[in-house]
This record gives sequence, C-alpha cells and structure tokens, in this order.
Amino acid sequence: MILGRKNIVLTAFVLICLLPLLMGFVYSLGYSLGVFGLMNEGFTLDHWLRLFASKDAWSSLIYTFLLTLVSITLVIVFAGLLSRAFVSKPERSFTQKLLLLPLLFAPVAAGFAWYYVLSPAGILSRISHALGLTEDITSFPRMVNDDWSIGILLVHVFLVLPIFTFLFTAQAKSMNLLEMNKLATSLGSSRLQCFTKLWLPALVKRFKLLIVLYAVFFMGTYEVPLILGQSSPRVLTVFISEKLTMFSLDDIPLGHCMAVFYSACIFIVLSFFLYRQKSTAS
Amino acid sequence: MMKLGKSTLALFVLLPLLCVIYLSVVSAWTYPLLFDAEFSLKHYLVLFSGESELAWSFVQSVLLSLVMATLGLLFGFFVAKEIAFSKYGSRLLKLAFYPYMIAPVVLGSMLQFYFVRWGLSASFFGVMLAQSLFILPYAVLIMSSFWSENILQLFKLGQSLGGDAKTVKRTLLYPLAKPWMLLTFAQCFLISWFEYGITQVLGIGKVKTLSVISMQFLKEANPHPAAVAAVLMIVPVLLTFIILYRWQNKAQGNWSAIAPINNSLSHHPKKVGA
Amino acid sequence: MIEVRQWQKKYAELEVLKSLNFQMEEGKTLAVLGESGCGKSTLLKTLAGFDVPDGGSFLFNGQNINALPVHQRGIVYMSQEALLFPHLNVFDNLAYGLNIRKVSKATQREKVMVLAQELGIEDQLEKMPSELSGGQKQRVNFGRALITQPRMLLLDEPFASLDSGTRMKMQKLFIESAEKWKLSTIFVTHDIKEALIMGSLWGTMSNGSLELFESKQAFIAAEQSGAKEEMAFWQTIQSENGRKDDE
Amino acid sequence: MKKLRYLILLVLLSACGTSPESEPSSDAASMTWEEQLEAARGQEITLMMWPGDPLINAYMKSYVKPEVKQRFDIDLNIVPGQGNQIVSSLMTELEAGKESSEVDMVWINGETFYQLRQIKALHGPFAKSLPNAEFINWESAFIGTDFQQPVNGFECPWGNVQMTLIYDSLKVSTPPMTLDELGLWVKANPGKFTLGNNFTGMTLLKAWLIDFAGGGKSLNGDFDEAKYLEASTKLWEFINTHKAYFWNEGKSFPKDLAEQHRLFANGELAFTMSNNDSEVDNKIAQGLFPESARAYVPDYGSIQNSHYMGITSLSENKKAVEVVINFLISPEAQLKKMDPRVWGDGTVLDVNKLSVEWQQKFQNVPGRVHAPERSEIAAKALMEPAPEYMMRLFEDFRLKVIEG
Repeated sequence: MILGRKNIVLTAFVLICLLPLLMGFVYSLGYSLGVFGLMNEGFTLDHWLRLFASKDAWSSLIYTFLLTLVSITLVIVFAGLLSRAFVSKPERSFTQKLLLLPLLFAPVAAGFAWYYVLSPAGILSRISHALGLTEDITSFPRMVNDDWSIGILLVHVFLVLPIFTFLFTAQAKSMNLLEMNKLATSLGSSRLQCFTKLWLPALVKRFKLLIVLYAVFFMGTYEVPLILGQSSPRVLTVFISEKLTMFSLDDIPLGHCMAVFYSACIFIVLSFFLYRQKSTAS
Repeated sequence: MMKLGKSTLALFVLLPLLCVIYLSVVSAWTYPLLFDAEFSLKHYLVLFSGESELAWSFVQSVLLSLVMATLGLLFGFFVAKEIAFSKYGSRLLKLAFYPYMIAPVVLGSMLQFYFVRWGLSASFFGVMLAQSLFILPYAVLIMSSFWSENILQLFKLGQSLGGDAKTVKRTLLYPLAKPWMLLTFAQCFLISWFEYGITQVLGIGKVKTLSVISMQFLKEANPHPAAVAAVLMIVPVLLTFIILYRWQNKAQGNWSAIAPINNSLSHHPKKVGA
Repeated sequence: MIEVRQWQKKYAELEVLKSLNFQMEEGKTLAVLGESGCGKSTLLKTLAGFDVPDGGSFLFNGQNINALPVHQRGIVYMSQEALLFPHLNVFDNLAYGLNIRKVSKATQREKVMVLAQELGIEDQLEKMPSELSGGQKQRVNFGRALITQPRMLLLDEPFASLDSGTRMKMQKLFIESAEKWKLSTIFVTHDIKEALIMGSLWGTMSNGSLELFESKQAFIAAEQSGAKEEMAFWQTIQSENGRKDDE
Repeated sequence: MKKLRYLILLVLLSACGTSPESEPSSDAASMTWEEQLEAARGQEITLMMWPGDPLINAYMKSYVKPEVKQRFDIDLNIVPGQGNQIVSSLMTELEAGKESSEVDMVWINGETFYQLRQIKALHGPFAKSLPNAEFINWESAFIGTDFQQPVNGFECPWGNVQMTLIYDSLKVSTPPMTLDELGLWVKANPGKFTLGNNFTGMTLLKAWLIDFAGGGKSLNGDFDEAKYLEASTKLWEFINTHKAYFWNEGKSFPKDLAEQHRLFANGELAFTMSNNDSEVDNKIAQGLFPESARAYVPDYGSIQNSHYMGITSLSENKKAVEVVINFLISPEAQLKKMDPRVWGDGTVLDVNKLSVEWQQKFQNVPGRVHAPERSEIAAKALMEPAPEYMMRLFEDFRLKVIEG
C-alpha cells in the first residue's frame, strides 16, 4: 500500500495532463535554441533574436491579441443583450432552442459556411444582386479575407455566443437581476445605464474565469482565420504552422520559437487565473 | 423591435446551416446564379459509389469519436472520483485545463517529433492518442462536478439502508451519474468530431476525418463536396441530439436533464475555435 | 444493551472524539445536546460506519459490530438535510431498502402504503423529491429508514432546518413512531427544548467528550445543558409581564 | 523537484536521437524487372502530392490508382501535401531517426527537390534504370534539368508544362504583352488583377524577375545575390506602385490557385494563371471558366518547367514505387494525361523514340481550343532559375509586398 490505487490514478492523471506538454515544450525550446533539428548547428540565440526583430512576428502577436479582445468583447455584449431579452421569457422558447444550433458546428464547418455566405461571390452577394442592390461582384462589401477581420469575428461570435447567452440568462435569473434593474430604474437610471452599469458588470464578474478561458481559446483559434483571414497579419497558430512548413528551412526554428512563446503565455495566464483565485478563496 | 431582433437572431443562426445544405445540392454554381443554379443530389450519390473517400471518412470519424467518447467517459468517471476525494483535489483538477487550452495545432506541432519517432503519426491510433491528450483531461473536468460530497453521502446512506457496495453502485451511483456520463460522452464525442488541428498535423492527412477532408475540399475550391462533408458533420449530430433531448425529457424529470449541464457549462467551457 | 467503549477519532492532529464511553438500553432515545463543532456529527458518523474510528468498540448486547461493513450494521444515519435520492420518486425512495433486499413488489407496495399513511404522505408517492417541502422530505427520509427496521437510528439535528410548526409536528411523529417501533436512537440537537421533548436519556457533548445524566432532573440541573439559564430567562420575562399586569 | 529533473532528463534523452543520413543504396540492379514486379505485388504505398486541382486528383484517383491496383496489385494511397509540407514531414522523420517513412513517393520539383536533396531525403539514382525511361526526352534542358540542377536520377520527370496567363476575352480585348502595358491596364481596370501567394504566383514573379534582370537567359546559372537584389528591387517597386490597383487593393493575395480560379470564374478577376498551358481548356470543359477565357504568354516570356516523381530515402517499398513511376511514364499513362479533357499535361517523352503507332496516337491528342499551341509559345519559354530565387521571392514577397 505504498502507492495505492488512488495514488496511481492521480499520478497517471498528472502525467497525462503535463508530460506531453512538457515534452513538446522541451523539444520546441531545444529547436528554437539550435539544440535539435537537422539544420541546426548547436546552441544559439539567433532564432529568438530573429523572431523578435521580425515585423511579421510582432504584427501576428498584436493582431492575435486584438482579435481576441474584440471577439470576447462582442460575445459578452451580445450575450448580455440577449440575456436581457431572454430573462423574462419561458425556459425554452423556440428562439432559445434555435440558438443551440451553433454548438453543433465544428469550427471548420462554421468557417466554411460563413465563407460562402459572406464572400463576394457568396450567397448574400447573390441575393443582393438579385434584389438589384449591387450591380456586380465587386460592389459587394468585402467581409472575408478583409482588413477588419469581419468574417472571423462573426464566426467567433457565432460559435461562442450561445454558451454565453445561456449562462448569462440562467445567472441573471438566479441573481434576480431583473428586480435590481427595476430598482435601479426607479432610482433614475436610464435603460442604457442599467445595462452597462449593472447588468453586464454583474454577469462579467460572475463569469470572470470563464471569460478568461474563452479568451485563451480565441488566442488559439486556427481553422477560422485559416479560412477567413488575410495573408497578413496572421494569427499566431497560422504563423506557427506556416513557419514550421515554410519553403525556407531556416524558418522552422522561428516557428518553434513562437510555439514556445505562445504556450508559455498560455501557461502563465492560466496559472495566474486558476491558482490565484484559489489562494484568495481559501 | 423585439420581432426584428428575433428574426435577425434566427437568421444569424440558421444561415450557415442553410448555406451548407444549399451548397451540397447545387453544381456549376457561378456568380450570380442563386435559385436558378443547377440542383442535383449528385454530390451525395458519390457517397454510395463504393469507392467514396467521403463515405469512408464518415465511418472513420464516427469510429474515432465513439472511441474517444468511450475512453473519455471511463477515464473521466474513475479519475474524477479519485481527484474529487483527494486532499489536493481542486488543485490537481485545474491541471486538466492546461492541455485543453493550448491550440491543438500547436500542441501537435510541438509533439510531432515524438509521434514520428515512435511511429505513431499518420495512424488512427496515433490520432486517437493525440486527441486523448486533451479529451481525457477534459472528461475529468466534467465528471468531477458529479463527484460531490453530496454523492458520497447518498452512497453511504444507501449502504446504511442495507445495500452492499455493488448494489448501491447499481441502484444509486450509476443512475445518478447517468446525466453526467451522457454529457461527458457527448462532449468528448463532439470535441473529437470537430477536431481539425492535431488530427491534420499528426495524422499527416492520412487519417481523413470529416473535418480534415472538408478542409481539403475547401482548399481545392471544391465547395460542393466540402458542403456534403459539412452536412455529414452537422445533420447526424443534430438529429441525435433532438432524439436524445426528447427521450431525456420523457424518461426523466427535469432534474437529470438540467442539473449537470448547468453545472458543468459554467465551470468548463466547450472547445471552440481551436 | 448498547455500549460504546474507548471510542476515539483524530483528524490530523485534532482530537475530535476523546475516548468516549457510554451505554444505553435498547428502545430508548438518547438526546445529546451540543454546540456545533463539539464532535457530535463525528460521533454519529463513526457509529454508522461512514468513518472509521481510531479505536474503541461498539457493542450490541455484547457483540462488537464495529468490524461489520456499513450495510450489515442496520444503523441508519439521518442528517439535517433530508438526503433523498433525487432520481427516484417518493414511493421508490421509501421502498429503496426493501428493493435492495429483493422483497417482492407486492410486499413492498403493502409496506410502503402502510408507512406512508402513518407518515401522512400517502398522496405524495408519485412526486419527485424536488417537488416536496422540507417537512415532507424529512418524513420520507424518516420513513425510508424505518422501513428497513434498523436496530438503531442516528439523527443529526434532523429538524433543524424546518420551520417551528412543521418541527413540532415532526417531533410528535417521531415520538409516536419511536414508541411503536421500539427504536433505539441517538438524537443530536443544539436545542434544549427539543432534547427534553425527544429524549428518554440525556447527555451533553463538548470538546469531544460526552457526559450522560442519570435523570431528566440531573440534566436540567447540570451547568452545561444550559437548561437553567433558559428557564431563568423565561422566568424573568414572566415576572416582568406579571409586574406590568400588576400595574 | 528532484523527480522533475529526472523527467526532463528523460525527455531530453529521447529527443536527442540520432538521424541516419546514410546515402541510400540502390540495389535494383541485382533484380530483373520481372522479379521487381513480383516483389511489388500486394504492397501499399503512399504518395504525397499537391491536391489543389480537381482534374489532377481525378486522373490520379480514378485512373492511376485503379490501374496500378489491377495491373500490379499495388495499393496507391494518396495524401495531400505541397512541396513545403513534404519537406517538413520528411525532415521530421529524419530528425526523429525513423527507419521507415510514412511517405513513399512524392510529387516535386524545383526548390522542393533542392531541399530534399539537401537533407538527403530522396532515394536515387533510380530514374534512368526504369524500363520506360528510355523514351524520356532527357536531352531537353526543360526536362533533364530542374531549376538549374541536374536531376541525376533522383527524381523522374512526369510532366512538362509552360506557364500561361489566362484572361477573359470579353473583359480584356488585347491582353498586355509587356509589364508596362500591364501597369497601364491595371490602372485602367482596378481590382481585376492579382497573383497568388503560392507556387504559381511565384512562377509568374520569376518571369517578371528575369525581365527586370534583362530577359532571356540572364538568370541562368547558380544563384547570384547581386543580380537578385538588383532585379528584385525593381520588381518590388513595380508591384508596390501598382498593387493599389490589384484585387482587394493589394491588401491580400489568394492563398491557393483554386481560390484565384474561383475569383476569375465569378468575374471578380479578369486574369488568372496556370503553370499548365492547357488548363484553360480543361477548366472551360468543366464549366468552371467562361467560354471566353483565353490563355497566352506575354512577350517577356514564361517559365517552362517539368514536374517529377521522387522516392523517399526512408521508403520501405521503393520497388513498388518504381513500378508505379514506371507506369506513370508509360506512353499510355502519358497520353491519357495529355488529353485536355483529362488533365492536359505535356508529356516528358520524346515522341520520336516511340513506335509509329504511339506516335500517331500522340499526334491525335484532341487539340487545344483556347490555349495556344505549344510550338507557338515554346519560343518564349524561360528556364527555371536556381531554386534560391524562388525561396527568396517567397520570403521577400511576404516582407516587401504583403507586409510592406
């Protein structure tokens, strides 16, 4: 009974969670430092210096960060609005059931479907042509592979909005936010103020961890920008996978540098939010 | 106002589904053809031609997802129990987030070396193993919300009313865990069903799940077979869920249908966008 | 005769039960008064077999049942929260103990009906636990234990979360049933009044030690029961009222 | 903490494996072809190839695959992967010290060939010993040399094509024949022209680069940094001054050729391009391009090159791969491939070396309708410059144009 079944199971769990990550991390780190790899010739910091000297890498980092920020903000705001509308409705209205639909979309399928809805030769464009709103293909506004990442944002919202809406609605009910809203209104708050000062903050505070987790998901978004994104700037995951399979073999270590950087960031952010909460709670 | 909002929302949610269904039944789809395009089921008929890659891909996806869901369920059920009642339970449990939150495509790239070295890449088993890396921890996350102090109390109560461990498991534990198990199974199934990044990287395109194959068609700018793949990805799952939902509601009270979903959704996000 | 000897339990370094000794006759109700954290729940849980004591013996007519697994002890533990099986309706909750003993459906039905009548829940049998009120839940909880004809009931503040009206009804129901079924019971509470109503034996518990009293009077007289303080309080109120009436 | 240190050590140990770089030996000589056919029976081989064209895929999946199964009992499994993916997956295998490869056969040319040779991932020489190799037109500089590198039997020629620009004759009455004319045209027709950030787009850029370097054979020979810098500076300047008039204002470029074709088909673009001179016919036949689509080669010329089949050095089924490659260069398979309705890929065989019967068949291949005859455009054919040019163009296109 030195080990015991319990300890074996727990050890197995910890190993499954951490060992592969550690192994991957060590390999990529080694590669980025010139230790592993067919084309590498021993320890060097060159690759890291090259990464941080490249505009490409920085624009990818900044772009991914902004995309994450805007995506999660849009999701929160829309979910907030929808929860405000749904909170007084019966549990499972048709609209609410319909909102479950995106949960059955793989990111690949969602990206694909929206591409053909939004692209200049897509369904909306054809409808607007049929209605005489646009004359030809070029007069339709560009929403895929576009400057503002409209397509990507839309798909992000599409995929995540349902979950947030359901959670927000359930939480608003159990926190009796509607009553508080009435109270605030009677104290002279406008509808907008009620929403921005009371409704959203209450929900955001309650789901802080979940919001962070989804932000981390958005940081790692891959298929959607692969289908709907521009060639530059690219999100981190696309940057990494492109560098790793680039024409230039010299660029492979850069991909590993970025992979190390990305996973270290995720690790730090997660550890901060997961374990800080614990220590303040106890 | 309300009505407008409702229809906008309905459109937003339905448009992509309608779009893939539409794309799967048109051909020679040049701009600006819309309803005057050529409609046919020929992209579907290919499925039954015997040599169809897509049909095989569907079978392979179903198999893979079923295996992953089963593994997730078993692993989640037993490991979550040990974790829930361990001294460091909540701290240990949080470790499960790490593999789950790293983008699979990056995780796959970082691990490619090992998979190749150990002869695991480009095989069904390798992809299974790769998906296990984050599906198993995730399953533990969901199942651990079942293993509460309350469940332990009920278990002991069952024993004190005269049931031995086996009987109590049969009459109390499993029936109580059923909704959680169903949820874990379904979630693991879906994660595997949706997965693209790690399957592509470590399967080297040889393990052609539906998501891998629809991306391939997409890169060929061949939207119609890609749409068939997407329909195959969405519609069977949609039907299964409708049936399950109906059956759950009929078979049991509200308790079982709602409890775990509320519980686990708020703690553990569903994998998306990665 | 029920006898507990040298009963002790430690959690980490904390001595929750300090070598307890007591005995009681079968068919009696031992009412134990104690503040929260005095170790009374631990006492009940270790007796029920939910938790393993660090030492001591638990004798029923001289037979040590300490080594028996939970399901063979015939001791039912009931807590403040009526823990009903949430996936079973009231009937199945009540019949649970019979069901696992493979009693025939007809007998189950018969016994459950009789008991439900007694407990006044005969019209609730089809309901799910979530649809019941607190008092109803506790009745089901009680009935579910009674139907297995346990040798002993361990009640851990079972009525603490009920409103006072329901609570009185439940107390009455309990006393009647205890009489009828000849139940041996340890009843833990922090309410002196309840202890006095329910008990046929009395004890107080503090810091992991249990002290039994020979009689009701001794219990009331004892400093640690707090009965005197309570009485003094009511007397002051009464005399104040009396004075007011005089004026 | 101590445990953790062991763990890291363990990981490091398993990561530091050696990679065998021994030159693969060719022992085909010790076997007759009949013996080799027998040995190949029942084998399963994996071909990694660019999947971006439905017709090519169809040729492989519904002609080659069943034929080799039926004739040689070989199961051909096709997985998608472009040049760069081929390099990276074979490289990972070598790094991991694998003894056998997941990929047996690769469709490559140019810089992929160069890189695979660099990392010693190719088996060879094998090409000249294949029975059908005697018909190959090795003498042609466009076949026996791949991006200025002698093939030396490490890859076997499979097809030969010349790049053409494709335009919609309804929208473009006289296609621009020089870069200056192209500049004027895009200014007059903004948003209608672009080039892909891909293999085909880079092939067009190479022709432009050669034009800026002085045209014709000015970039032949080994990579010349000075020449590249001089010509490419002019090239980026030309593109950057005009890209505002490109599709999507030059803010993005199509990733895949398929995407560009689709944009052309839908009328968003007036131009697309193809590495294959007869593609315009097969796309019209498929109904993808309008009937008014035409292909042409501008005056500054266009790259003519060949594409090849290679065998990976770690393949366990080299014999079977050779059998399949030998089939691919058989007159029969080459003829079929040449049909514009099938693929329209130029043959690498010297038709004069074939029997009269086959010669006639090759002469009777259904003619080109909207594509120019090869003999017409051959005069404007440019040799592929050294692979470094391609790699630098890729890198600089991203740096100086996409991000610039």
